[in-house]
Amino acid sequence: MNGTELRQLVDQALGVLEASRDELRDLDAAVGDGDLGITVSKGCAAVRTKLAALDADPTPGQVLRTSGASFAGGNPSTMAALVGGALLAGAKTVGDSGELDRQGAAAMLRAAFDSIMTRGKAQLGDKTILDAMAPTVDIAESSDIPDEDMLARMVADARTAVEETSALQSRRGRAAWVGERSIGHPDPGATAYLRLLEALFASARGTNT
Amino acid sequence: MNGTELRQLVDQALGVLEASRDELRDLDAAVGDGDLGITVSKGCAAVRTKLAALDADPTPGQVLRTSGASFAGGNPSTMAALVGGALLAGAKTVGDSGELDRQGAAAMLRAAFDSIMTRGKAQLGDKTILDAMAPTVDIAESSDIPDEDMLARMVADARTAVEETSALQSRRGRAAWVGERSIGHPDPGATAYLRLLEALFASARGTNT
Amino acid sequence: MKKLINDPDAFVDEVLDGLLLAHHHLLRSAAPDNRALVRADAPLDGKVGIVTGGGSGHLPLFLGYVGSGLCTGVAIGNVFSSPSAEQMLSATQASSGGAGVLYLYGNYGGDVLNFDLAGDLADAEGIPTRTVLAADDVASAPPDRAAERRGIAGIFFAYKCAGAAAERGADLEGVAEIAAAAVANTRTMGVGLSPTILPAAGKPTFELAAGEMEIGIGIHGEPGIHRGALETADAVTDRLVGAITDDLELVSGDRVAVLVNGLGATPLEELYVLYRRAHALLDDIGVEIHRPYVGEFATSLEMAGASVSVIRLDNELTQLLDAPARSPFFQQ
Amino acid sequence: MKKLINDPDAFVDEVLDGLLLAHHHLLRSAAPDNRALVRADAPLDGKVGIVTGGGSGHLPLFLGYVGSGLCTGVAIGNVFSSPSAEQMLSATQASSGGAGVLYLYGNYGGDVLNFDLAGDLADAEGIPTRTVLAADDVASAPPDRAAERRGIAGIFFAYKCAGAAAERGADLEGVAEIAAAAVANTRTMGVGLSPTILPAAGKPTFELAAGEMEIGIGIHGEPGIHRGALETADAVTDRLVGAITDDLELVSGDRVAVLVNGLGATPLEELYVLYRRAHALLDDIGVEIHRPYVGEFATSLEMAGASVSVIRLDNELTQLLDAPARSPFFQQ
Ligand SMILES: Nc1ncnc2c1ncn2[C@@H]1O[C@H](COP(=O)(O)OP(=O)(O)O)[C@@H](O)[C@H]1O
Ligand SMILES: Nc1ncnc2c1ncn2[C@@H]1O[C@H](COP(=O)(O)OP(=O)(O)O)[C@@H](O)[C@H]1O
Ligand SMILES: [Mg+2]
Ligand SMILES: [Mg+2]
Ligand SMILES: [Mg+2]
Ligand SMILES: [Mg+2]
Repeated sequence: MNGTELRQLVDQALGVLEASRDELRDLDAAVGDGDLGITVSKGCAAVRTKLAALDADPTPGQVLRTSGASFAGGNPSTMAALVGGALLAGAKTVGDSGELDRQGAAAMLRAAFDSIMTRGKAQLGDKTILDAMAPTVDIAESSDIPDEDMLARMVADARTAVEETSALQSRRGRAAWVGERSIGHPDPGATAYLRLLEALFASARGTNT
Repeated sequence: MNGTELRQLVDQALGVLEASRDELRDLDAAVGDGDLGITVSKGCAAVRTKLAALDADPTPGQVLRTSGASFAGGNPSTMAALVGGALLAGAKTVGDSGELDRQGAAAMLRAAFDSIMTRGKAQLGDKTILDAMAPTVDIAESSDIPDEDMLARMVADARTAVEETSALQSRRGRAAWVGERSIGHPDPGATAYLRLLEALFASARGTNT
Repeated sequence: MKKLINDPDAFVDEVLDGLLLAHHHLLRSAAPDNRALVRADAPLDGKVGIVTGGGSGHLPLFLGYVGSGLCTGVAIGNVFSSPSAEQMLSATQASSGGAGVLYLYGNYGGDVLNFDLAGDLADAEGIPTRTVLAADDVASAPPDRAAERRGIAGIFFAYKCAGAAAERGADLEGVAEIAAAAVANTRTMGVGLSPTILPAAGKPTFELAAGEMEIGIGIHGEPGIHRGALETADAVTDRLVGAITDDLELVSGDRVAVLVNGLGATPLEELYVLYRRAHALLDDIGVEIHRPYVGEFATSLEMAGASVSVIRLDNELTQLLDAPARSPFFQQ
Repeated sequence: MKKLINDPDAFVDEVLDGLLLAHHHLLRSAAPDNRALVRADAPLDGKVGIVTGGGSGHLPLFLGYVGSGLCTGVAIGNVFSSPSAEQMLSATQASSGGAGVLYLYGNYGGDVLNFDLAGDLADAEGIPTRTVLAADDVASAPPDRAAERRGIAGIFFAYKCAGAAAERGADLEGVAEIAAAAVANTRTMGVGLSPTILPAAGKPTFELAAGEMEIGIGIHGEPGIHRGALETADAVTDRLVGAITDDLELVSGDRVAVLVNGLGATPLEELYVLYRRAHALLDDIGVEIHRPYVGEFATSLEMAGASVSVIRLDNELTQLLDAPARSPFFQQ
């Protein structure tokens, strides 16, 4: 996939993701402060505006860098800073290459995951976006899974992982203050990641057919 | 009636009047600030406390003076200041005499009425307590009406007068600010005066039988 | 009733207890029931005293304006009720430095009747008094009956100017003239978005449906001149400032001070949204804003809403407004 | 939604417009989007800068504490959201007088992540930074996880002391140490009686039934440690002060300052009822109240409720707390 294709895919997917605004607001309101809906909708809008302003034929790295920087500033928050930083870290692994292949995508996702883990000082099981990301990084890296199945498998495993966060107690961010009352609610950040994957999947399928 | 009898009558009547608190609050809330209920209940309580603390065998003038001073301070407000001042003015006409007769009562009521008119700068028809008082002063002064009918006639005419205030627009006090919206509501101060007369009537009847 | 109180009947007394514990360096009680307070250094020998007063529930009004360069003393009533003449007399006595006392308060029937009585009592004790009533609420009566208007947040300007005049040694006539000039040049109009609940009554003093506003509301919830659907902050500010500039007949070249006041529950943030628009409107007609004040200056317990006040300034009022002042609630 | 606003999405920008129009003598913008402000005389040559920041909706927090003897600059986020690292960097650059910059703000994930990033960017420009986080909310984590606690109204004391230290010329380490000492000796606990409504979301951030209170609530409506029927002001104060004195391990002879803070809709009168009780409780255990502060210092839009903060003072913190300070929102 070249940079122009990536830009188009991201643009379409974020257009779909914006529809999750109210759901994410409500999930975040249940255990946090309810701003995740705004973070996602403003972040998506900021990314789409900046991507549209890029020169023709951007590199995949440029698309990711631009996405990260603009998502971080759209509606600054925990999620915005973590995801923005993660995209910047991912962009670094991609470098200046003109194509993003499966291996490149996997390396990028791993770097993004590591960036969130490092900066957020979180562990798996702390009930964060990391719990939804972890299985999907493994899928991207697994050579057993064919390229054309990758996104579908990621969506499926992320969905299971999000469901499993319901049983966990939040140990990071605002939701940690809710303590035991966080149990029974899925993690909003993990859900946001799932919705992003679903949007990418739908857009990729739409683009390919 | 001597001072002890007057004290007992006032004490009993104010006990009855206290039950009008919520009605007066609601009436005052409709066109003013809703504090008339408190003014009457606190004022009555203050008067009763101070009357009870008077020496044995007070003069009627002492009873009225004490009532005026303590009603004015109970819950200071327009009504408290006007009625308190009116009772003090009335007490002056009674002087040191040991008995309050029909003529004395009439003079006292006239002085009270004049005091409110002067200090409140109000005219008849301005929709105030004066509208309910005016016919009752006339009754007290009319030698055609026998003593034993006086209170009953005062209650009847005050009731009619209060009903008639509904059609008027308030021109004094807080209710004047409501302008035309005051039309349709009876005047709270006039109603308070009616309830006082009713309480005096009931108490006097109770005392006499 | 979402109130942090104990016995509603003890409410005002407990407020005063807390206040005297917190601010004993600046305020002292001048009556056994604490219903009269004066600045700690009162009386000021040879200077005119200024006594104000009114019902509770409006903090920082009224007692918050007792301090240097402001009022000398205050009489404190129950929530939304006048203090008694006796309490006013106590404040008067403790504020009298031998040069007379100005009664400066808002135009409410109960307060007027009681202050008049207090003035009679003070006179009998050889303390001369003058009275100036704040009557700045444009919405409460038309211009031809301006003397009947209620006093609301704009009284702050009269306190500030008269207080500065007294502090610099003006005599009773002089201080009264300044207060009267401030009042004559001040207009206020407010908007209410929710009612007030009296601690003792436990019920809202009036009804306002969700999504409704009352333009011209008084600080006890007195009805205004227009009730309708809530509008944008800009549209509301246009109404308030429009009524004020019309009534004051402000023209290009005039110099003013502006006060955007919160009624209680409205966040400070929103007051700045109003100030932004008020500033633009005055700027548009060529009026110079000498000083802005934004915050809570005269509240109505937990009422949501705001008011805008404007005072037209001549050179003397400007100087007096700029003078230093200090109370536990206001400092400049 | 009883709010005096225009377009919810323009809310914070309009607030800042109004603020800069009103207070241009004291504050100036340090970014094209006005999301970084500094005191008008910044940077102060050779002095440590103090930069704070956080979400909007808490006025006078955070920008209200930018002024002499207080912070140098602030980065301003949307309502209840962190500012961006870029905005923080702008505030940092405009606050840097060559002696380094202290980041002093409340412990919230989004703010920490963004300030850390801003610190990296500042470092790359040769501006050394240190970070001290306010974490005074006793209710937000037990003592063994005290570093995870939220920062709420008690941050005022850290601003006041660190600001005075910077003003008198302490170096970056010194200012950071003072800020850390203030934080280490400060505890706060709050009570909420009604929720907050975000202008952009238009819905309450949490539900609280009529007649219920939440003890230990955060200033974004984060849940506390006890939800139940509303109690008297004295009973509520007992809970708040009790938790604070326990956690601070206050003993007879200690000297403290106390801050009773309104969360937005609660009348100032009620805050004095709380202060009265807090004063009595501290008095009872022999703790000396050096200075009381009562008012709105850190709000949560129109939330009804209050908080109590206590700082234990040694001689140095006492001196710094007593030093003069001035911003458009705080003066001493
Ligand atoms: N320290 C952390 N490390 C990793 N993820 C975190 C951390 N803190 C919060 N998150 C994720 O961020 C989500 C909340 O994001 P957001 O609403 O932006 O937070 P806030 O409102 O506190 O700024 C959580 O659901 C969680 O998935
Ligand atoms: N100037 C006046 N002269 C005579 N009566 C008045 C005057 N102003 C008000 N009143 C009477 O007082 C009543 C209201 O009393 P009150 O509730 O104590 O007033 P407030 O709450 O304004 O102090 C009115 O219903 C009217 O009867
Ligand atoms: Mg959130
Ligand atoms: Mg009334
Ligand atoms: Mg308030
Ligand atoms: Mg407020």
